[in-house]
Amino acid sequence: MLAALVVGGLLKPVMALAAWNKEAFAAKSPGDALNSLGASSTEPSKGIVIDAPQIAENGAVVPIEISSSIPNTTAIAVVIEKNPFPLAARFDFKDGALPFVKLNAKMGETSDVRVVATAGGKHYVATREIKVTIGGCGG
Amino acid sequence: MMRAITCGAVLALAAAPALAQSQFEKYQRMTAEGSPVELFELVGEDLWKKPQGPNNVSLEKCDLGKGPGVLRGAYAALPRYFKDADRVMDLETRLLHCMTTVQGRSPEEATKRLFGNADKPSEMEYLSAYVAAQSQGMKLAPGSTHPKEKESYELGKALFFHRAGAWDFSCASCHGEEDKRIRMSELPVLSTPKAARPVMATWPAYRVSNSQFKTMQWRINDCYRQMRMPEPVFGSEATVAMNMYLTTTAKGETYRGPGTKR
Amino acid sequence: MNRTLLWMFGLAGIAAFALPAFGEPNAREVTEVLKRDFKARGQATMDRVVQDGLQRICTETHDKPPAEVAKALEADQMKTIQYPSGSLMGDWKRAEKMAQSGRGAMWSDKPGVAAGGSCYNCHQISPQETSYGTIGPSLLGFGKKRGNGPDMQRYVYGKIYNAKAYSACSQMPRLGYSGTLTDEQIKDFTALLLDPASPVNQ
Amino acid sequence: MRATLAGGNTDVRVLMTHPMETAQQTKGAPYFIQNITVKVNGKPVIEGEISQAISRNPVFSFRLKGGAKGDKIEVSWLDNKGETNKTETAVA
Repeated sequence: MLAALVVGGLLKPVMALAAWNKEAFAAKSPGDALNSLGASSTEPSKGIVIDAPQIAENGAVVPIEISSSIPNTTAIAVVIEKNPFPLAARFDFKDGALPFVKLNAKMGETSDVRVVATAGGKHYVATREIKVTIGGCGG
Repeated sequence: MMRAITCGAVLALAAAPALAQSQFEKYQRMTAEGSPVELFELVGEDLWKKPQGPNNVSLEKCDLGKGPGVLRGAYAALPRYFKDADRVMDLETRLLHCMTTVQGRSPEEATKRLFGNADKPSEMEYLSAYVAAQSQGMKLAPGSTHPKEKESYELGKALFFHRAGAWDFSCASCHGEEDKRIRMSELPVLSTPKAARPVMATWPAYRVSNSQFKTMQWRINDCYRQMRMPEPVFGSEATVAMNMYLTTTAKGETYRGPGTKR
Repeated sequence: MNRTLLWMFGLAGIAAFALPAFGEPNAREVTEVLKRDFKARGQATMDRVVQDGLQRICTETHDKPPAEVAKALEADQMKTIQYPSGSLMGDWKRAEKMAQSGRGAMWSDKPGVAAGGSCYNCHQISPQETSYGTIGPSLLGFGKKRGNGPDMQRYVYGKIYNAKAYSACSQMPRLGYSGTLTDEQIKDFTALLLDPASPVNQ
Repeated sequence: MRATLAGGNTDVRVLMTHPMETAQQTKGAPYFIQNITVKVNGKPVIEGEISQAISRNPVFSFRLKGGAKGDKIEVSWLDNKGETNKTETAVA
């Protein structure tokens, strides 16, 4: 549909990209954010792996690597519970991509990081706590 | 220090110190893997090759010690004595020299913006990233034979232990004893090869705490700021001597920068 | 400060201490380099590169002056401590906040704005702050262990005012003597360590 | 951007230059990338939506199934002011 509009010149290619779930990203609680994503009910899964340091020396850059081994995972959402706007990112993985992403996130304070994976219309969840500390002056 | 305090948050850290340390190492490793340091190298390459100044020539005519335009291994052999300037220079000092001599730029113009910020890194920062990267895999071997090189090393060493300023600090106040930290950051004892080697092998560096690429001249400058001292002049003999002392202490280490720091 | 005394020790010191390897410039030569290669910026003025006698002796002995020199330096520094009249115990709550701040006396700090104590950079203090440095000793339970009588109050106030009066080449800044902290602030820090209600003593 | 074959898959690492400013930093007008698209030989394989909680100068790693030397990888992004950017590389 969108492709057709682009071809027809009704939308610039740029606009076709612009799906951004404003409601979910503006949500101020993890629950509201997940509701807006249609993922209000989730089931814990060991198939989601969150790799991150337990302690981050700086909250401005917290590396988080996420992968899902749940068959047919089509989406991954990253929720940083204590952030003012908890939803940090979500990704749709189409045919040709593996459900894997590594990113750097900002964390205002020590918090649980909740990852929700979508597979076969169901939502699975895993969490991991990351502590944020204060570093010194050097480097 | 202040910046870390304003952007850092707090902390129900019941972790044992050993665990904390292994997790900090993991943090360092993961941030290094996700570092944008290559972006700085790429822009630096463009600037290196860009004709500039009244002479409208690029820095490819600049001799960093291995001959005009030769970059491979040049950074790892600095600081060193340069006959044309009759003094010891580190990378940034030499680049500045080339901007004024080779490119014909005025010292005022070339030194106008030596330290950049997160929104706009400086030319010097980009160039340092690019030039330093061309020494990856080479052993640090600063000049050590010319009398002025020896003199520079001795001055740097004396500066390291020299106490002055409003708070009576020397470099050794923070970097003089094993197993100490400021807040949660480990402090390397930079007068020992063991500690100096990994540090000097990874500067210049991208600082994730403020998303900025930082040169060694900046590192020295900012230490003196926090030592409550007046400001060292960029490229002055004192700053080059400090760099010479630290690099000589780290000599033999394989260069693997530009690095990524907390 | 008794500069004459310090200069005398300084001069005697240079001759007596096993010192620098051939070629290493002495403290006075380094000071000349600093005068040439540094420039004033903001409140960090050039008088700061001029060492006082204590800084010079600590530099030339790598912070290990002979015992009798250390004793004389400490006695000399002790004379700089100015105790305010009245109680030395201020408000620990204000101090806890100031202990967190690393600001003050840098060229990047606005002159006239109250400095912090930089305390957590080097010391463990309140148990709930776990991002603390270790250059100085832990101060957890300080008052509980040592009591908070008048002598202890004088000691803590004095130590913060001028740490060198108790240990000549201590790495702790002379926070009162250097003009970094006000009397009121030092009183607050004294309470942080000694007040029974302070988190330090819980 | 780098795209390399590893263990039968293609690892993609992409760097973007962007301040990624939060509402707090800008006192109300956040400035950040919102959308990311990864394409292989012109076909979209990953669509991402991100927030101001992603760090400045974002770096992402993705993993694509299979792949062959020379495959064309394109990553494009769009920020909340409507500015776009893209980068391309061939799998090495």
